[in-house]
Amino acid sequence: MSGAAYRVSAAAGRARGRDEGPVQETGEVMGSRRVGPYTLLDVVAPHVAVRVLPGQFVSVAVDGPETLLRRPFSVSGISGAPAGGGIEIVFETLGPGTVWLAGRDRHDAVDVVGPLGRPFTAPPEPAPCLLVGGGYGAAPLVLLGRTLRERGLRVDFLLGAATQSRLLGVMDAKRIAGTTTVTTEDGSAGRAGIVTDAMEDVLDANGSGAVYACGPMPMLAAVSEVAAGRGVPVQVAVEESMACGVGVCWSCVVPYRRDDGVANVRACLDGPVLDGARVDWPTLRTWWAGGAQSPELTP
Amino acid sequence: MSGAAYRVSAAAGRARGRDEGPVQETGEVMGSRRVGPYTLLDVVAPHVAVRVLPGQFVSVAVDGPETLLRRPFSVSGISGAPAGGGIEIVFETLGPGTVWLAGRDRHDAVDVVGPLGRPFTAPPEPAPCLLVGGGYGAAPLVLLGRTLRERGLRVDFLLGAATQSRLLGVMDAKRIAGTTTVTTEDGSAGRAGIVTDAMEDVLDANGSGAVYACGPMPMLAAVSEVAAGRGVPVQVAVEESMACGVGVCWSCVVPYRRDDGVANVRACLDGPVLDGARVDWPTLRTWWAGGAQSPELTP
Amino acid sequence: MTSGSQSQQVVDVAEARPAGVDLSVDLGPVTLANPVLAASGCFASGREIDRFFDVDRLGAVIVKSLTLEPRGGLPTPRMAETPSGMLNAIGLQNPGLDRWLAEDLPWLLDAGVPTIVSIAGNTVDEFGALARALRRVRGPVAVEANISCPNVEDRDRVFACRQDTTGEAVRAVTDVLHLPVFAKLSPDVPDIVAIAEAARAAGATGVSLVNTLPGMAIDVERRRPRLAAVTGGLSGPAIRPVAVRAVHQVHRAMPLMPIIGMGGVRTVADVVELVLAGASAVAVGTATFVNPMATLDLVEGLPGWLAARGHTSVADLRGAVSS
Amino acid sequence: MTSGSQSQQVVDVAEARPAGVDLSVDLGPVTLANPVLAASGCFASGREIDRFFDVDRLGAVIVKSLTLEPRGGLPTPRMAETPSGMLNAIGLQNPGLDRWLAEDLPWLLDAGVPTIVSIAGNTVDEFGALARALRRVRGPVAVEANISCPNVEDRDRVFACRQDTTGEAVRAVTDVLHLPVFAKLSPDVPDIVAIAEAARAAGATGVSLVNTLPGMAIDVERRRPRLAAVTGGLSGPAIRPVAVRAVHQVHRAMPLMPIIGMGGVRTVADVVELVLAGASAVAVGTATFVNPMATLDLVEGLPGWLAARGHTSVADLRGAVSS
Ligand SMILES: Cc1cc2nc3c(=O)[nH]c(=O)nc-3n(C[C@H](O)[C@H](O)[C@H](O)COP(=O)(O)OP(=O)(O)OC[C@H]3O[C@@H](n4cnc5c(N)ncnc54)[C@H](O)[C@@H]3O)c2cc1C
Ligand SMILES: Cc1cc2nc3c(=O)[nH]c(=O)nc-3n(C[C@H](O)[C@H](O)[C@H](O)COP(=O)(O)OP(=O)(O)OC[C@H]3O[C@@H](n4cnc5c(N)ncnc54)[C@H](O)[C@@H]3O)c2cc1C
Ligand SMILES: Cc1cc2nc3c(=O)[nH]c(=O)nc-3n(C[C@H](O)[C@H](O)[C@H](O)COP(=O)(O)O)c2cc1C
Ligand SMILES: Cc1cc2nc3c(=O)[nH]c(=O)nc-3n(C[C@H](O)[C@H](O)[C@H](O)COP(=O)(O)O)c2cc1C
Ligand code: FES
Ligand code: FES
Repeated sequence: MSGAAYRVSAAAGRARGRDEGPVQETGEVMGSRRVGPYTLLDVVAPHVAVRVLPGQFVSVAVDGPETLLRRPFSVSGISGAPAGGGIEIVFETLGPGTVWLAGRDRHDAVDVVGPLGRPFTAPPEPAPCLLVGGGYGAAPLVLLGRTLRERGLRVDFLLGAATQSRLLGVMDAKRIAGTTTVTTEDGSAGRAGIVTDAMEDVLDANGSGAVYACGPMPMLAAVSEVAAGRGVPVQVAVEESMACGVGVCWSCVVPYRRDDGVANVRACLDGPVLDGARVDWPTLRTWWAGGAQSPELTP
Repeated sequence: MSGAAYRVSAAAGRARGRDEGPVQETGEVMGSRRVGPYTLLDVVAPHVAVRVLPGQFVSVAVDGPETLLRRPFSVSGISGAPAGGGIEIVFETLGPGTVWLAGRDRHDAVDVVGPLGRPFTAPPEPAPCLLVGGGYGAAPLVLLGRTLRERGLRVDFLLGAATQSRLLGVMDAKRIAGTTTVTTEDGSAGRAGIVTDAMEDVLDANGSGAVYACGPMPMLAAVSEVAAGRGVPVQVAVEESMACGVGVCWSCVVPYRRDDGVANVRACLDGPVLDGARVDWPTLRTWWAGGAQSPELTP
Repeated sequence: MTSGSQSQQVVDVAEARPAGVDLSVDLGPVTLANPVLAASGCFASGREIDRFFDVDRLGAVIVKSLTLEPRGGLPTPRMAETPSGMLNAIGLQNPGLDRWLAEDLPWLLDAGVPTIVSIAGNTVDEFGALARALRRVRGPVAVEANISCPNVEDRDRVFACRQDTTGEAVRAVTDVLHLPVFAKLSPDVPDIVAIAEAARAAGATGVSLVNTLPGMAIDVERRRPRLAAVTGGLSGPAIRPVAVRAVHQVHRAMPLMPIIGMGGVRTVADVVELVLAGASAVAVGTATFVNPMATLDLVEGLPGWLAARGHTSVADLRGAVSS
Repeated sequence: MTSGSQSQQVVDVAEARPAGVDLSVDLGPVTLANPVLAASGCFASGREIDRFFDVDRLGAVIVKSLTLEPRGGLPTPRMAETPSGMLNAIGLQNPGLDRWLAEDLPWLLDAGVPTIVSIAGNTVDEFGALARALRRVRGPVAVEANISCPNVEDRDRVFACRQDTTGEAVRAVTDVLHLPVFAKLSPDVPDIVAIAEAARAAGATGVSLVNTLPGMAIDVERRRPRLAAVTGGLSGPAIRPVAVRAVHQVHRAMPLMPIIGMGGVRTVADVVELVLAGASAVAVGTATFVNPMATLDLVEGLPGWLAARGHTSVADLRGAVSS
């Protein structure tokens, strides 16, 4: 079951929704290519493309036996002119949904809902920005980097992955960035280690006044803590398993310090971009360890 | 969910099973064409093809959201040489399974189990044979007609459908048969009416000594009663909704007079070809009318 | 509905509304413009989906179950996909009845959305307290008492698993409220009719059938439950046959009692299936996750489906399955 | 096994059996060569599937439930496909215990197939009579008492819906038989652990979890139930989360009691999921309809799956989900 299965129109660029905010659109695949272990899919979906901002995501209906729910992906790029505009997503093939998506050919229809969630925001005062990506987490950062550059801000990249082939966006980063630092856990490229091993040095070198991060949640926790430790504002794009992506199921929550207490906020609606200094990483770590119940939270 | 989804090999002609009896084989589509409202699919499946006899069927794994079970289809023809042999099926697109099958292209893999069930048998004494088909029920009769002709028997065809476009196999019948009589309910081709309206005349004209029928169950009931009324042996290929097709679920039963009483026999294993004079049509009619419970039956 | 963004983009599957098809349905004393409702817990505050379409197009919205105190809910992962279904263990995260009354209800009423308030208590007394808090509230058309939630006074077994606890919880609500009350039942009981009868006897106007089925899934690679809470509720098309059966059984036993049917509805034919089984109205949960436009698609698709088959009223089809 | 047709055609997915993976499992006193069983009612006499492969490759075959008298079963249609599942209403068509003992059991024993005899009574007395008829029968390794069938003495509600009727039916069997007895339970009860405890207290060696869920589907075009019997049992992948949950709950409560797990198993990962939840062995029903080779595929695929993850014994994984 999927939206696509009972959607009537396969014509690109027909959207359902309002003039503002997210729409549901039957997009058309313009191309697909391999990038190391990832697949980059270019989908013509002009109503989504014209609305999307860096850090937002789309949710895509996938077909196939036993799959039911949409799959969320960060928008990694905008292709074509806005009028016939496309969106790019980059993903790893993990399970049935991404396998199905990776098998889409040019002109195939894909049902997209987006743009979803809150985007990254520019620093309130102009400042050099450090963009920290882990694995496919680099996807939204390239789009963000371009936007920040357009605003005349200095951008530096720090990209990490388990091994060289899993690094994403290094070439794009080099085109945009003042400096691009790479780490791999196995040392196959750049500095051996994880991004936070390099982060203090990179911050020192560039005097960054804002950190943006996307990648695995434990990485976001570590990056947030390093940034917060230095008093540098940090925005993180979190990832939680999502049933709806549009804010109605409450499956995707992240414990978050608000002025009135810690609340479980929805990653898909209040995020995915959150203030890394306000995410309640200690509680999240107990969740990842299993066992622990939710603390008493403000709803 | 379907067998195809977790079958590893897509190479044609690899079968799993025994030297005799049905096998499971990943076939390869050689071609597909429209025949009026029907689709004819030619599938290379040599292990099935070499075993199949007229009246037997195959069950095909279909893919797609929410479909679970295989779909049964009569084998309507054998294509190619036995060594690279293919089977043909002709079907109407009704629901998700047949829609999926109709969308298969050349070289696509389809997972086939067959041949299944008991075939038609030649008359014990040489005699002219009347083959009565309704709608896509003509499918197995063409194959049967050819086989009977090869044995030197005279074959006559009586083919009916609701309207001209739904007649199947008329051209093939004309090539094989002594006479081919056509009926349509709306009179758009041949005699106006249903096959049994013409059946007495056709029997009189050709002196048929054996009747073979395939088509909707109410038609089989009527044909069986006409034949039985004249003391002509009649074999019918019945159709019941089937979960397994291989005799293990008992969903496909037909009440049938055996020497020791009426038993619910399995259409997929003891049929689909049954002695039309032994099928308990009165009980079936109460079933079709809904409401009625099964009579006390011998198991 | 929300200012300035009324206009719809090109709508590709909207069918022209055939003249002469009456979609209105009655839930006891309440008449709804159409039988398509949003199911509790699957539509948040209403504003989220109003970003896609005017949610006053729906027959009604059943809001997420509200408790006396705010609830933060359970840790993540809170959901897991299963064959044609999903498991959820949200833990009734909600702002609490008071804050909902202050912050969310006014928006729904302003937008003209027929609102059914779902309430969930830990104890019979809590159901009473929730009902009392709703007593002077104007606007909602009905209350759904979610009695398929754990009863802390009965080893955390759900109220709806027994006739006596069903009756007590429902009575606590119907005793103080004048609004129609629907008791939301759990399908995993041996005799759903007996439970529905107990709800009815305790003053419920009708019942809502069905809540999710208890289920579990395991990540076999990590050998961990897929849900932080270990077990959760199964919803989606997988459970539709269970919902159809429950609605049919209860409708046969009490043909006059209104029933809100739900469980796995996705297509117009699924809506009709539940109506034929005996549902007065049909709520849609998981399908909204799959497609935010799902409920609107059903509202727009239903008249054409009915008209094509010569039906002039959806209410006429209620319970019209032969058997 | 059947004469002259032992040789297999090219087998495309058989994995070489990795050395050193122990597939054997215990069902109480009985040791089976592997944990993959055929579920009752989904494998007929055994001969039908033996046309595809040697059925003695399976851990055991649980035969279709046998009654005292032969049964003709229900009218057709007896099955309906549903999302990731199917409904069936066969009505326990079977030749009766006597004829099965005379005609089918000898073949199974001859073929070397470990056989579990499933019996179903209309009354407690019938369970006793079935057990007595099995008393002197040599060959079967265990008995499965299908107590999730209707009890004509209790308004046709299934025995397994209450602790007392569960206990009585099981006791009627365990009192006369020395074979291990597994009570087959229905999942749609509010407290499956209590029912399993009642079966255990009545002398059952273990339990089989789960039977089908009651369900219904309607042909919306013809406004008729899709099953002649109106309602039927839901099986297949759709119900797997319910089975995993039931097995997990019962195993947590009674970790030493053997459990035959079943419900929606299709892949090797599904077998492992039920074992992690607490199943000692896993029975496969609907998947055999989808693919006659399904059970063999699981027997052949399991060692490779385990070896690839460094496991040397399937029994070690029993109940090994963290939580
Ligand atoms: C806001 C957001 C943005 C995302 N952006 C990207 C992206 O740009 N590129 C990309 O490759 N992926 C991205 N993901 C993750 C992506 O959605 C999942 O990889 C995808 O849904 C897996 O679907 P599947 O059917 O292939 O695998 P499934 O069978 O659903 O899952 C396969 C494996 O991945 C795990 N998994 C599934 N969903 C998630 C998730 N949300 N987070 C972590 N693990 C998960 C499962 O537990 C399982 O082990 C994003 C997720 C979110 C929530
Ligand atoms: C032994 C046998 C041989 C068959 N041979 C052929 C054939 O040669 N050509 C052909 O077109 N069809 C044949 N059929 C019927 C064919 O199997 C069904 O049309 C097919 O399964 C429909 O699948 P679906 O997913 O497209 O539709 P579904 O959604 O499964 O069904 C669509 C509609 O068809 C009805 N239907 C489904 N299965 C059957 C059935 N077995 N009998 C009657 N109605 C059914 C359903 O009730 C529904 O109304 C045969 C059936 C059997 C049992
Ligand atoms: C994520 C989620 C949250 C739910 N929350 C509630 C709830 O708060 N109260 C309630 O009565 N039902 C709740 N339900 C149950 C639904 O209202 C509905 O009964 C069930 O999901 C079956 O319908 P569906 O298959 O259309 O989703 C929830 C279901 C889901 C999937
Ligand atoms: C067609 C069919 C017939 C069945 N007959 C029986 C039966 O006679 N006795 C029994 O105990 N269970 C019977 N069952 C239930 C299965 O043994 C099994 O418990 C259930 O189908 C869940 O497993 P599955 O999802 O793998 O099919 C039957 C199931 C089906 C689908
Ligand atoms: S995914 Fe549903 S609320 Fe976020
Ligand atoms: S279809 Fe299963 S026994 Fe015939």
